[in-house]
Amino acid sequence: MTDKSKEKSTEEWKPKIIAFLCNWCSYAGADLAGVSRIQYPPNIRVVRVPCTGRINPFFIIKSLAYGWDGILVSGCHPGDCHYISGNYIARRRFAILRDLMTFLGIEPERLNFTWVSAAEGERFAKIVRKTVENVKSVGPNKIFNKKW
Amino acid sequence: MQLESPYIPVLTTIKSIVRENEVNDIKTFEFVFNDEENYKKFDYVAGQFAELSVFGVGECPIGIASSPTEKGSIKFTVKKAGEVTAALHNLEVGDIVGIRGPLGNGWPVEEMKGKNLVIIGGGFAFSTLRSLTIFASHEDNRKNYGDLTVIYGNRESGEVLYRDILEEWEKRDDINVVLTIDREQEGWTRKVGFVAPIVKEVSPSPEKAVAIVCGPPIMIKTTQDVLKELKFSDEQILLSLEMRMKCGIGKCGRCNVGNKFVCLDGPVFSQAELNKLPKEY
Amino acid sequence: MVINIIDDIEKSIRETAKKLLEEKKVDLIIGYTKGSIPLRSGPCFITDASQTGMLVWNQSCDLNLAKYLAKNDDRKIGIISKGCVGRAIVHLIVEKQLNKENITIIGISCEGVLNRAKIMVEIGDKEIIEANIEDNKIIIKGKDFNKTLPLQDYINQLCITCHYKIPPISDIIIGNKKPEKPPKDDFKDLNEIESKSSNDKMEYFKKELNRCIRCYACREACPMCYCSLCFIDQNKPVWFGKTADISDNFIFHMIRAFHVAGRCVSCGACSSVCPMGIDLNFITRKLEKIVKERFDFESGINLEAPPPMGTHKFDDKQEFMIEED
Amino acid sequence: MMQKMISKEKISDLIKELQKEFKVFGPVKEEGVVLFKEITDAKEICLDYSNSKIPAKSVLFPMIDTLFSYKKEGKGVKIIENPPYEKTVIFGIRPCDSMVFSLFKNFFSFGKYKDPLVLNRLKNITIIGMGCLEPRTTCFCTSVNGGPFNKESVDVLITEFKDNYYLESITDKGEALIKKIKSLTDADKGDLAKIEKLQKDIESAIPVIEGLDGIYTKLDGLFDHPMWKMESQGCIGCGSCTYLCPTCHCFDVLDENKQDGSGRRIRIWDTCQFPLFTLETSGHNPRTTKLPRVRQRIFHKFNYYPKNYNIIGCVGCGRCIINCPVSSDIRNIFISVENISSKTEG
Repeated sequence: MTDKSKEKSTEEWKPKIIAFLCNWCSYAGADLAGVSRIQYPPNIRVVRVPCTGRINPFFIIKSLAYGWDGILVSGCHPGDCHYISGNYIARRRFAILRDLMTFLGIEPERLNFTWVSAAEGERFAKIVRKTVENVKSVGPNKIFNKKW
Repeated sequence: MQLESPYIPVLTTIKSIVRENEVNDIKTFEFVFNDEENYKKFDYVAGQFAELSVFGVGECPIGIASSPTEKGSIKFTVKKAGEVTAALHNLEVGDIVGIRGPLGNGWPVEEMKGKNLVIIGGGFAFSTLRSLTIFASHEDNRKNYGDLTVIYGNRESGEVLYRDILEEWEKRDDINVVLTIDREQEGWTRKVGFVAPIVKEVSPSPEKAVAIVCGPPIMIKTTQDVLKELKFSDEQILLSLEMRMKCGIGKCGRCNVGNKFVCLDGPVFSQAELNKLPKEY
Repeated sequence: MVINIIDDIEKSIRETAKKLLEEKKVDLIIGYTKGSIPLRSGPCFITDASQTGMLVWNQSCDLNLAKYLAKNDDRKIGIISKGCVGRAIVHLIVEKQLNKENITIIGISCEGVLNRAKIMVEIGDKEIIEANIEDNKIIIKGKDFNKTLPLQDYINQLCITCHYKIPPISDIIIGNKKPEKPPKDDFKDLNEIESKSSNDKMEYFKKELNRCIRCYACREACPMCYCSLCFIDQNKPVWFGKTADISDNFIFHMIRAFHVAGRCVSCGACSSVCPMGIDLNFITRKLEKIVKERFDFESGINLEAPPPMGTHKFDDKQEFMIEED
Repeated sequence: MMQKMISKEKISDLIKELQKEFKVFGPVKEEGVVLFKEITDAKEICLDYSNSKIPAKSVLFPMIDTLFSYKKEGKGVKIIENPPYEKTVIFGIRPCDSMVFSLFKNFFSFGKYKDPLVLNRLKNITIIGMGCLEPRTTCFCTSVNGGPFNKESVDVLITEFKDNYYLESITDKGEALIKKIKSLTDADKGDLAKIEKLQKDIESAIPVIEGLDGIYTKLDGLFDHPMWKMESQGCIGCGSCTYLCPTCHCFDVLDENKQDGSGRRIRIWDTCQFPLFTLETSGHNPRTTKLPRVRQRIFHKFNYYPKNYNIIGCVGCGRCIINCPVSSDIRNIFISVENISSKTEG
């Protein structure tokens, strides 16, 4: 592949991002963004989870292994968790996972965590924009490509 | 010249799927071979098994439920238990499944000629016994065997497999069919009780007889005791062993009992043979 | 608590073990014994006071014996514990995996164990026929070579920075040396990698983990890996690949490391048992650093402190969260 | 038999010559670990080694081995067979490891089913063995019908002597190969006698393990003996002894998929030391604890193997002793077996 075509392909490249959204806040936030007709990039595919505390780190690693370019995890703001402390547990988990993955050479820009409440449709759109920007800055995910 | 690989399955298509029980975790699949030649090569006896492949998921060894006398297709009764069987249960008529086989030794139908057969099965393990019974009761073979007794137990009536064919056998006067369930149930008109006491009740004579036992471990154990009481010798008791298998051809090394491979030298062993092997199954 | 202050640790271990067995205070002593090749040791299980002569203590005792303790073991067990074995026991008690009543911890002041992989790289592929440690030197004899190596350079990195030379709790303590103060910057050895670019880091770890043959010695030797079914063995559903392909290896080691986050007691057993000489401890050390910096927690020190992954604080740092611009 | 020699410096010429016709596998040092790998650059080869970490069985029976590939299209499936195996030379393998090749030939062609992958490779592989001048203290090859200069399953045997390598063809395949190589010169007749003496000296210096003789009959009655409790209590249940064993060949079968519907069925190394090895779907496991698993490993090599194939499933390389994380020594098991059986006889 020549350099020119490479440039072209990055230009056209649309990152695939998997978003794990908690049922009570962020999913509702995304819904609100939708019904309010707020535009955001169409790169994300949403997986609804009961709580961010439900998200096993396997989900994130397996998504990367399957070739998703980036991850977005969003839950309730601190103090707002439907299950009282699920998002706090998740925060610790993600903090460690993100630091570890960064240490091992996985670009931290791929791993995006945030809080979005049910009332923050506008914020959700902005977060998605930011996530897409982050993931675009590191290019396609080729971390776990198998040799064969 | 390249050797033909025994690891490569032949392709078959699902012709029919029958739900066997009320819980719906057991289905009987009927396969037809995509290539007629492969069907001709698939020369099996009752009691053998084959490896079913769902491409992308894996393989699992399943006993052949159809009899060689049932021409045109082969049948497998599969319980949804692991990964591959769950994938199989999700398939529909017309889907492609790979088959490797027939594998294993099967019931010794030649050696059993001239003898009375006492076929004792429990639960879902009845599939290869279905094969054997159909084979032995087929008009070409019935004359080769003496009395044919089938004792088949289940926990409850909803679990009884192959109802149609069981009813057919019950109507025939050259097969003695005894059906039993563990506990009384409404609408059940046949025997009630565990398999072992029912065997004792039926009390088959060991004279010129072979007992063929297949079922869950506890049933096998209790039935063996009863058969011993009835003076069956260890040579007269045939069992089909279950072991974890992968390759099915004696290479992957996991299904050994002592120096015997269940997939290659078994799965059918006589009690006398098993007595010589370590109790590691 | 009884504190014996004596010079000859090995002799004292044997005497203590003998006494405990004779007085029927324990049914079993778990300790180290000499391996059949130089610079190696293995576990030994002594039920008879006459066999206590098998027990040894030296710089090759690198296993974490806490691995041999089990929740459902009703025997009274005396266990020879260096600092990290003691920490593992404490943490396992915190995680409700052990009954403290059944365990007699025979604490030993540990000066660190050897990094065998480093020695093997140093002497090439030669066989070591005899090895002795004298005056801070490792004297190695082979068929046609002799080599003297400075002991200090071949001690495991994590032993050099270890704060806990003796177990945090023990019923008996053997050894007279007071723990020296470890260097201030505990995680200096990680700096080099941390400063690299993502790509270089990935290249480095891929090169290391490429050697892995998936024997799972690291998992089996780790006192914290006690799951009855490891995630890699789960097949309903199958989560990750079991092949020795680099991408599968990478995922396995990443998740295994993640699973010991906040639990790893820095015994280095994962590295020292690796037949391929992969320094797996390097990854778990990073986790230790993360946990220490983020949650100010060290595992296996305190019987009361809850494990960091099982608790939370309202004001945990969340600088990594993305924000709208 | 044909005897030739080459000076040590010219060894890369020889490798280059071989590479013209064959894929060449040889010992390569990577991060301090010697492995058998395909040699792309003749300089990579590392002949100054005692034995490789991962045995050369990895050439014949790779860690990941494709059984076949497939492609799903709609409801249909297309099966794609492996491409034919290329002509290969394994250079510099130790005679103990090369014993495995005849062992594998035996095993993989035994019975009703032949394993085409291993057998096709065997057919296309020429083995150039390298005599072992420095057996390790953990070696016991002479106790299991082998030896540091064993000629049984090599095509060509190389012996290092002073500044030269002496090549001796053992089979016709080997002779044909040496004939073709131009960089070889005729062997110095004077040295040959000295080499023979050297070989004998080295061989006789390897200690013979008591009790390996007839171990198979001795094991017969020991299946339920309490000795296995002693032998297995330190085992942590990892797979290093079996993965690094040249004769272990158990495998697992898996499917791997790509998102485009193509995939392959592979086999990967598996080991009897893992509980999952024998775990049935029903949840029943014939070998639930470490005891039966440790016993299985010993019985498989020293009892089932001789019973089924009339050959001991061990080549005495000592890898399991060197690499065991808990320093358990298989030789101690031989001693226990010997002690127990001599006691019961007496």
